[in-house]
Amino acid sequence: MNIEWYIVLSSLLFTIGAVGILIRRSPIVILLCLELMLNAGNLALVAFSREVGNQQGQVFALVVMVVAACEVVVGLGLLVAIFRRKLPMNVDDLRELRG
Amino acid sequence: MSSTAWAWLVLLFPLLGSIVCALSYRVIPARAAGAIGTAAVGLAFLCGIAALVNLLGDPAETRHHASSLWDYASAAGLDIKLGIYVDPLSIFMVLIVTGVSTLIHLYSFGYMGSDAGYHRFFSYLNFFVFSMLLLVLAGNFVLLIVGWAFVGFASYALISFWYRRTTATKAGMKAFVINVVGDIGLVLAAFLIFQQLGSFEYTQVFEKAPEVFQTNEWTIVAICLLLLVGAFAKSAQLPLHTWLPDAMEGPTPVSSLIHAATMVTAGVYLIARTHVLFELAPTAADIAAFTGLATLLVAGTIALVMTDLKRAIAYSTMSQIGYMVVGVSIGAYSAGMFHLMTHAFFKALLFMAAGSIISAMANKQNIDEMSGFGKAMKFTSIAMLCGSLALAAFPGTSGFFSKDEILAYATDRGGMYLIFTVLGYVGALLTAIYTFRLVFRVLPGKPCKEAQELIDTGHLAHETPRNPASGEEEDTDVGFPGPEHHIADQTPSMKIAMGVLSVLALFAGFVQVPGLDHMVTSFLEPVWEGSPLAAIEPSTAASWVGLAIGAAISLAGIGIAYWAYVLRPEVPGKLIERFGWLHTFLYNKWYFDELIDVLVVRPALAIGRFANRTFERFVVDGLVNGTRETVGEAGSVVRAVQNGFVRSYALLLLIGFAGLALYFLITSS
Amino acid sequence: MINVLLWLPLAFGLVGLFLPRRATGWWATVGTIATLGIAIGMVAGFDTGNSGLQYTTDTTWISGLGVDYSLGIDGLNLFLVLLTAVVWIGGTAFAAFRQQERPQLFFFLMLVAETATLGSFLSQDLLLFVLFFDLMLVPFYFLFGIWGKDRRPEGGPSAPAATMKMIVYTLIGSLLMLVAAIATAIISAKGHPITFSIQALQEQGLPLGSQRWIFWFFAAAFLVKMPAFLVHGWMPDAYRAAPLPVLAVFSGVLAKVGAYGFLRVVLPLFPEATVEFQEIVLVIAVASILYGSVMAFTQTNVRLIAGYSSIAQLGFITAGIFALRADGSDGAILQMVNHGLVVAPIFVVVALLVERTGSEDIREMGGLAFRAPILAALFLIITLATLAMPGSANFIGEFYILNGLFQAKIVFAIVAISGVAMSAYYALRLYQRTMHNRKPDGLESREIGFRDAVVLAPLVLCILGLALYPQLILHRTSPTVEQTVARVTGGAAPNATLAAEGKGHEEMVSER
Amino acid sequence: MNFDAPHIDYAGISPLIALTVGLVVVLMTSVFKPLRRTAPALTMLTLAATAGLLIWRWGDEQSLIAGALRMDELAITISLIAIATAAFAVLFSIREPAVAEAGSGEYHALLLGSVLGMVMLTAADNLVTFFVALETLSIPLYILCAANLRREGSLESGLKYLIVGSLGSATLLYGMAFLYGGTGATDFEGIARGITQGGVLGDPLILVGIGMCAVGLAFKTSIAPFHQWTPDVYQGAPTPITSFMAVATKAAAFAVFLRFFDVALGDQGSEWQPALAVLAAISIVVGNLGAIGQDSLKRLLGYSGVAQAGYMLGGVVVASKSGVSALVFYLAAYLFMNLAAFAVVIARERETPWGDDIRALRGLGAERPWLAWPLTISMFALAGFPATAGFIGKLYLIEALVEGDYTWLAVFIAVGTMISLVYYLRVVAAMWMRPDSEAAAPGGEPAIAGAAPEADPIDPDAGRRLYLLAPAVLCAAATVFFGVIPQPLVDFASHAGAAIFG
Repeated sequence: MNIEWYIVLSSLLFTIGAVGILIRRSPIVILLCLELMLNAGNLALVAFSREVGNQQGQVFALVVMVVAACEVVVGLGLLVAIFRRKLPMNVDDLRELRG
Repeated sequence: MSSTAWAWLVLLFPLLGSIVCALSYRVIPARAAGAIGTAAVGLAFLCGIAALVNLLGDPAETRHHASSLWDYASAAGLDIKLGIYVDPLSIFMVLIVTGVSTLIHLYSFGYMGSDAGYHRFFSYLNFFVFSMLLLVLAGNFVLLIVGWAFVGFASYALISFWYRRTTATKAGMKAFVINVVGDIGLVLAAFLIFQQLGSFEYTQVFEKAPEVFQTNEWTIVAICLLLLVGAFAKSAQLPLHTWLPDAMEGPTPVSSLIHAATMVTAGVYLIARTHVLFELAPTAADIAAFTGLATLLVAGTIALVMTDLKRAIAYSTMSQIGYMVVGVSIGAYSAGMFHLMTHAFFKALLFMAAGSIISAMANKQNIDEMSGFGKAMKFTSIAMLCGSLALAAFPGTSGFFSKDEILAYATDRGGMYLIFTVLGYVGALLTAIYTFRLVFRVLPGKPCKEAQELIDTGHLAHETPRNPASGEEEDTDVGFPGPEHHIADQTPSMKIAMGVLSVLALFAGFVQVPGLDHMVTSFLEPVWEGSPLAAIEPSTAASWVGLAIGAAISLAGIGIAYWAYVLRPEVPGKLIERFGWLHTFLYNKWYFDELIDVLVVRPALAIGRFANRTFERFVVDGLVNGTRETVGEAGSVVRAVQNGFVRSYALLLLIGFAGLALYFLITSS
Repeated sequence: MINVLLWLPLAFGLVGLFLPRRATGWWATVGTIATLGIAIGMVAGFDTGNSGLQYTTDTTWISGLGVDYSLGIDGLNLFLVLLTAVVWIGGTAFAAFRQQERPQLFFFLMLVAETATLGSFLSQDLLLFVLFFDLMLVPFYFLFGIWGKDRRPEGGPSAPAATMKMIVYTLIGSLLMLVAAIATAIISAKGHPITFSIQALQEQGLPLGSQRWIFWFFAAAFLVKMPAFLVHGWMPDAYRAAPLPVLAVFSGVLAKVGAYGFLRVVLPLFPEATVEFQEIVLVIAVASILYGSVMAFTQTNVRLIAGYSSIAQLGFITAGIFALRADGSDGAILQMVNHGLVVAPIFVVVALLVERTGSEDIREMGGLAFRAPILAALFLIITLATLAMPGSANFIGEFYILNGLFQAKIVFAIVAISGVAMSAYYALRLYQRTMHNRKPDGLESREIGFRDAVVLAPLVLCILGLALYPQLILHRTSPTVEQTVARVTGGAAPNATLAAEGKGHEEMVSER
Repeated sequence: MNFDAPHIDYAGISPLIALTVGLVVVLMTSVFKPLRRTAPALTMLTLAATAGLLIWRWGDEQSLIAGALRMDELAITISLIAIATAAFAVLFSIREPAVAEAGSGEYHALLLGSVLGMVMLTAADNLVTFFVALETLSIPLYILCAANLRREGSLESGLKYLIVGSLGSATLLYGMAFLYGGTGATDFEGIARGITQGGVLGDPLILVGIGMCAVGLAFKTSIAPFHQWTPDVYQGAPTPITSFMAVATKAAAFAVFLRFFDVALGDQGSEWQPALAVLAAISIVVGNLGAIGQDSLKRLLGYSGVAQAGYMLGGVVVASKSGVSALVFYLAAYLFMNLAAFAVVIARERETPWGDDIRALRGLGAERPWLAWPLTISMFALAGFPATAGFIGKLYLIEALVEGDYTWLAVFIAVGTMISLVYYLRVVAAMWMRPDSEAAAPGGEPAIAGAAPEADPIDPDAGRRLYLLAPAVLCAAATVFFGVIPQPLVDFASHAGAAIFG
C-alpha cells in the first residue's frame, strides 16, 4: 500500500488536533488534541520507518509515547490544581496575564 | 628711534591708559583717572609728532615703512602679521586723531566731572583713541578690520554709556549692528583681495593690484564696492547713515570726538588709503562720489529742520563727510584730507559749545526752548560762533579753504564732475543757512528761563533730568547727568580745549591757501605718487574764482539765515505752513529709518517668530514627537495582540509556521 | 603619560565616591586641575611642525575582534584636549562652590564624563572612539536627569523626560555609527585580519559604494551631537533641564566632539564620499548658522539664547571643515576651542544671573551692571568674543573658516557671513537686556563673589590670551590639518590661486 | 536478527549521570523529614559536580552512544552557562514561597531535571535525543512555573506554557518525522548526507520538516512570532524560575539551534538563512515595541528577552565560526546582565508590596545603592552601552553579521537598541530620578501580577541578604569586568565556534 495515504492520514490527525486546540475552550479537550497531534507524529514516524527501512523511526515513536504520557500527566496535574483553586475550567477565562 | 617705533608708542599709550583707567576703578580718585587718560593721549600726540619728524627726515620717495611685531595668525597660506604701516597719510591721521582727542579729553575732564562713571568713561575714551590709531596705522587689511571693529565697539560703548537709558542702549545697538554690516563688507573685500592677490598686506596688495587687474574688471569693482560698504557704514553715508543721529544719545564729548571729528571720517581715510584700487575701478569711485553728493544734500536739507541741537549738528557732520567722500572719490585726495582736518577742528568745537549750552539747559536739547545765550555764556557763544563761521565756510576760515578746494578740483576735472561743483555749492548754501539758523536761534534774543537764571545768579538750572528723546525721567544711578552740570564759562579745562579749537577753526585754513602755500598737499604728495588723478592740479586762478563764488554763497546763506531767523522770525512758520508736506518729509529724515525698518528689521523678526512659533514646534519637534508617538502606537499594537487568550497564541504560532513553510516551498520551487 | 591623562579623572572620581560630602567637590576640582597640569605638559612637549601622532600608545585590546587600545595626540586633538581640561575645571569648581545633593555621585559622574570625553578625543582606534563617544552620554544622562530642573510647572517636560529625549536622540546616531565603523573595518579589510586602527584603515581605503552610506551613518551621529539644524530637537529641552555647571562643560566640549569626528574619522576614511556630499553638508551647516542665529535673537530664555547660538557656531565650524581647504579646517579647530572657551563661561554667567534675578527670562532682568561692574566687564568680554569681534580669536577662527569657504564655495560663504551680523545682534541683546537698561523693581543685583570670580576670570584670561596670539593654536594645528585635507583634495596644496574661481575649484575637486 | 549494543563511554556521559544521581538524591530528601533542608545544598553540590565533570571533559570532543550525543566545546560551554544559571536560581529560591508550596525536594529535583534536559540538549546530535532532551527540559518547567499554587498567575502561566509548549513540541516532532522521512536518518550527519544526496529543493517533505523544526526551536528561544508565551509565563512564574528560564532555556535551545541548522542543514544555508534573518528582525522589532510601557519588570524583561533572542539569532543566521562565537559570548554576557537584574527584582518583590511593579524601584538609588547599581548596570548592558559586556556582545554579533553580508540585520539591531533605550532607561530613571508624572506618587493598590492579595509575606530587608545581594553585585561586576577586559570571555566563546566550524 502506498506511503502517501499514511502521510495524508497523519496530517489529517495533526490538523484535527491543531484545529481542536484553536476552537475548544476546555483544557482537557485541548490536552486530548495535543495527544492527537503527537500521535500524528508517531504515525508518520512509523510509516516512514517502514518506507526508509530502518528501525530508528519506530524507536523514536516509542520514545514519543513516553514523552506524551509525561505531558498528559503534568497537564492533568495542573488542571487538578486549578480546579482546587476553584478557577474556571476554561482557558479563555485564564487571561489575567496579558498586555 | 625710527618712525615705526614711535608709531608703536603712539598705539601703546592710549591702550595703557585705557587699561589703567579700567583697573584703577575704586583704587584711585576719579580726577586722577581723567588726568591719566588725558595724559596718555597727550603722550600719544607727542609720539606722533616725533614720528612725523622722523618721517620728514626721510627722502620723499621712501617715506613709507612697514613694521610688524609677531605672526598674529599665519597658517595655510594666509599670512597675517601684527604689523603697522607708517606713511604721511597715516601720520596725518594720527596727528589729527591724537591732537583733537587730547583736547576733547581735556574738555571731558571738566564736562564729565560729576559723572559716576568717570573711570569707565576715560577707559572707553582711551580705548577708542587706541582703536582709531590702530585703524589708521594698520599695515594689512585684517588689522584694519580689527581697528575698524574696535572703534565700532568703542562707539557702541560710549553711545550707550548711560546704559540705564533705554534710548541710549537702543541707539548703541543700532550703531553697532550697522557697523558690523560694514565690517562684513570689509571682510568680504579682504577675502576677494586675498583670492585675487594672495595677500592682505597693504604693500603687496597695492603693488600687485595694477598688474593683476585691468581697469573696471568686475572683481576690482566688486572689491571697491565692498570696501565702500564698510566706509559708508562707518562714515554714515546713505543709506547706512541712520545710526549717526541716534548716536547723539551719548555724552556730548563722545559726539564731538567719535561722531564728528575722528571715527566717522574713517571711511574717507579708507578710500584715500585704497585709492590705488579705486583708480582701477572708476565706476566704483563714481558711485562713491555720487553717494557722497547725495548724502551731503539730503543731510543738509534735514539739518534745516532739526530742532534737536545735537542732531542738527550731527546731520551737518554727515553732509560735511559727504564733501570729503566726494573729494577722495573724484581724486582730490589731499583736498579731501584737508577738509577732514579742518572739519575735525570746527565740528569738534561746535559740539563742545553745544554740550556747554545743553548743560546750561539742564540737558534740554530742543533749540525752540533756547535763546539769549549770547549774553548768558559769552565764551561759549564766541566759540560757537567761530565754529559756525568755519562750518559755513565764511571767507578766511578753515572751512572756507578746505571745502572750496574740493569743488575747485571737481571743476578742474571737468566733464561730468561739474555736477559736483554745482551741487556742492548748493550744499554750501544749505550749510550756511542751517548753521546760522542754529546760531541765530540760540545766541541772540531775549534770554530763556535757564539763560536768565544763569545771568542773574550765575547758577545752572537744576531740574529733574529727563531724557530729551523719550521724556522719561533719567536714572541717575549710572551718573547721568550727574549732580551738577559743567559749562565752559565756569570750567577752565573746557575753556582751554575750546579756545585752542576756536583758533584752529578760524586759522587752520591758512596752511593751504591757493597760490600761497600747500603744506597738506605737499606733505601727502608721496602717498599718491604715480596716481594720475592726484596729479591734476587746479590753477591758482581757477581756485580763486571758486573761492570767490564760495565766499559769496556762504555770505548769502548767512544773510538768508539772518533774514529768516532774526529780522523776520515769522517767516519759518509761514514756510512750514506753506510747505507742510515738505517739512514733515524732511522732519522725518526722509523716512530712512522707517524704510530700513520695513525692509530689514521687520522681516528678520517675522522670520524669527515663524521659526520660533511654527517651524520649531511643528517640524523639529514634530520630527521627534512623531517618531515617539509612532513607536508608542506600534508598542500598544503589540500589547493588544498579546491578549491573554492562550488559543490566539496557538493560532499565531500556527500562522507563523504556515508562513515559514510557505516561504520554503515558494523559494524552493 | 597619555594614559595618566586619560584615566586620572576617573581615578579621582572613584576615590571621591568614598570621601565625606564636603570634601568631594574640592577633591574633584583638584583632580581636574591635575589633569590640566598634565595636558599643559603635553602641549609644552608637543613637537610643533610634526604632522604625525605623538605620545602614542597602542596595545591589543580584543584580539579576536581586531580592536586596539591606541591613543595619540596630533594637531587635530591637541588643543581640544587642553580645552576639555580647562573647561572641566571651571564646571567642577563652580559646582564645588555650591551645595549639591549627593555630591559624591555628582562629582564622580563629572569626572567620569571628563575621562570619557578625553577618551573620545584621544582614541586613534575607530572602535575605541565609538566606545568613548557613546560612553560620554552615560554620566550626562544621570547629571541631567538627577540634578536637572523640572520644567513641568511652566509646561515643559520633566528632567528625566528631557534627558531621555536627548539620550535616545543622540544615541540614534551613535548606534548607526557603531554599525558603520564595523562595516568600515570589515569591508576595507578585504579578508585580511580586521583592524580598527584609523591609520591602517586610511591606507586600506574603501570603495566609494560603501563610503556613501557609511559616510551618512557617521554624519548622522556627528550632526546630532553638535547639534545641527533639523536634528537639534533634543537641544531646547535638554538645555533647559540641565544643571548649569554641567551644561557649561556639556555645551563647551561635547558639541565639539561631533565636529572633531568629521576631521578625525570622516575626512580621512571616506574622502571620496566627503567630496561628493560636500554641498549637502554645507547646506546643513549654513542652515544651522542662519536658523540658530534667528532663533537666538527671538528667544527670551537665557539658556536657549546660548543654546541656539552654539548651533550657529557649530554651523560655522562644520562649514569650515567642509570647505575642504586647510584654512577652513584650521579655522574650524581654532573655533572649536574658542567656542568652548566662550560658551562655558556664558553658562557660568547665566548661573550667576539666575542666582541674582531668580529668573531665566531676559525680560525680567536688566540693569545689573551698576552694582556688579566686574561681572559686567567679564561678561562684556565674553559677549564680544561670542560675536566674533575682530581682534578676538573667535574672529580669526571665523575669518579662516569663511575665507576657506569663500575660496571654495563662494555662495555658501556669502550666505553664511550674514550669520555674523545676526550673532552681533543676539549676543549684544543678551548682554544689554541683562546688564543694561532699566532695573526691574525689586531686583537685587550684587557683585560677583570672589569664588565665582576665581572660576570665571581664568576662562576670560584664556579668551584674552588667545585673542592676542591665536597663532599659538594655528601654528601647531596646521601641519596635521593640511595633511588631512590634502588627503581629501588629493594633495592639492592650499593656496589662494588654487581657487581663482570658486567654480574652478569645484571642478578640480569633483574630478576625484 | 543479531543485535550489537552500542559502546557507551561512561566518562563522556558522566555529567549526565551526575545530574541524574543528584536528581534522585534530592528527590529522596523530601521523603525523609530531617533531610528536607539539605535539598538546596545537595542541588548546589550536584551542579558543582556536573560543572567539574564538564570542565574535565573539556578538550576531547567525541560523539557518544552511537552518535546520540556529542560532547564538544559548544555543548560544554553552553552547559556551563545553563548550570551557572541554575546555581543562581537555587540561591534566588531560598525563602521563595513557591518552594514551600511545591516542597523543597521536589522543587529542586525538578530544577535539576530541567538542567539535565539542557545539558543533553546542548549535546544532542540526533533527532531522538534532541526531542527527548527538549521535553526533559520543558516538562519540569511546566510544573515549576505553576509551583506557586496559591497564586492564580502562577497556575495560569503553567497551563499556558504547557499548552503552547506542547503545541510547539508537537510541531517540532512532526517536522522531525518529515525530516526522517525525507532523509531516512535521525542523526544530524545522516540528515546532512541525506539532504545533500536528495537535494533540498526537490523534496517538499524536507522543506516543511525544516520549517516545523524551525518553529519548534524558535518557540523555545522565544523568537517572534512564536514568542507570545514568553511575557505571560515570565510574569506568572515564580521569579527565580523566570530568571532560570530567561537564560538557561534560551542558552540550551540556541545550542541545538546552532547544531541543527549549522551542522545538519549547514550546506543549505542559502535556503534557510534569509528566513531566519527575517524572523530575527521581526522579534527584534516586536520584542522592543512590546516592552515599551510595561509596568511589570518581569514582563518587561520577558519582552526584552524576545528582542535579545532576535539579536542572538543573528549569530545562527550567518552560520560562521564568528557567528557561533558571537552567540556564545552574547549568551554568557546575557547570563550576567539578566541575573543581576532578576536578583534585584526578586529582592524588591520581597521587600515591597509592589511586587515586580516598576514602582517598587522608586528612590532605590538614594536609599540602596548596592541594589540600584547592579540593576542600573544590567539595564545599560542590555541596552548595549559601552564598558559593559553587552556592548562587546553586540559588537561581536554585528561584526559577525557584517562579515556574513547581513549588514541590514546589523542595522536592525542598532534600530532595535534605540527603541530599547526607552524602556531600559525608564527603569534606571525610576531608581535614580525624581518620580515622573506617569509613575505617580506611592499609593494605589499593589500591582496584581507580582504579589496578589493572597500574596507572600513581606521581608523588609530581603535586599540585604547575601544570597540575593552577592549574586546581584557579582553579576554586575562581571558585566562591567567583561565589558572592559572581554578577552577571556572571547576566548571561551571562540572555542565553541571552533567546535562546529573547525
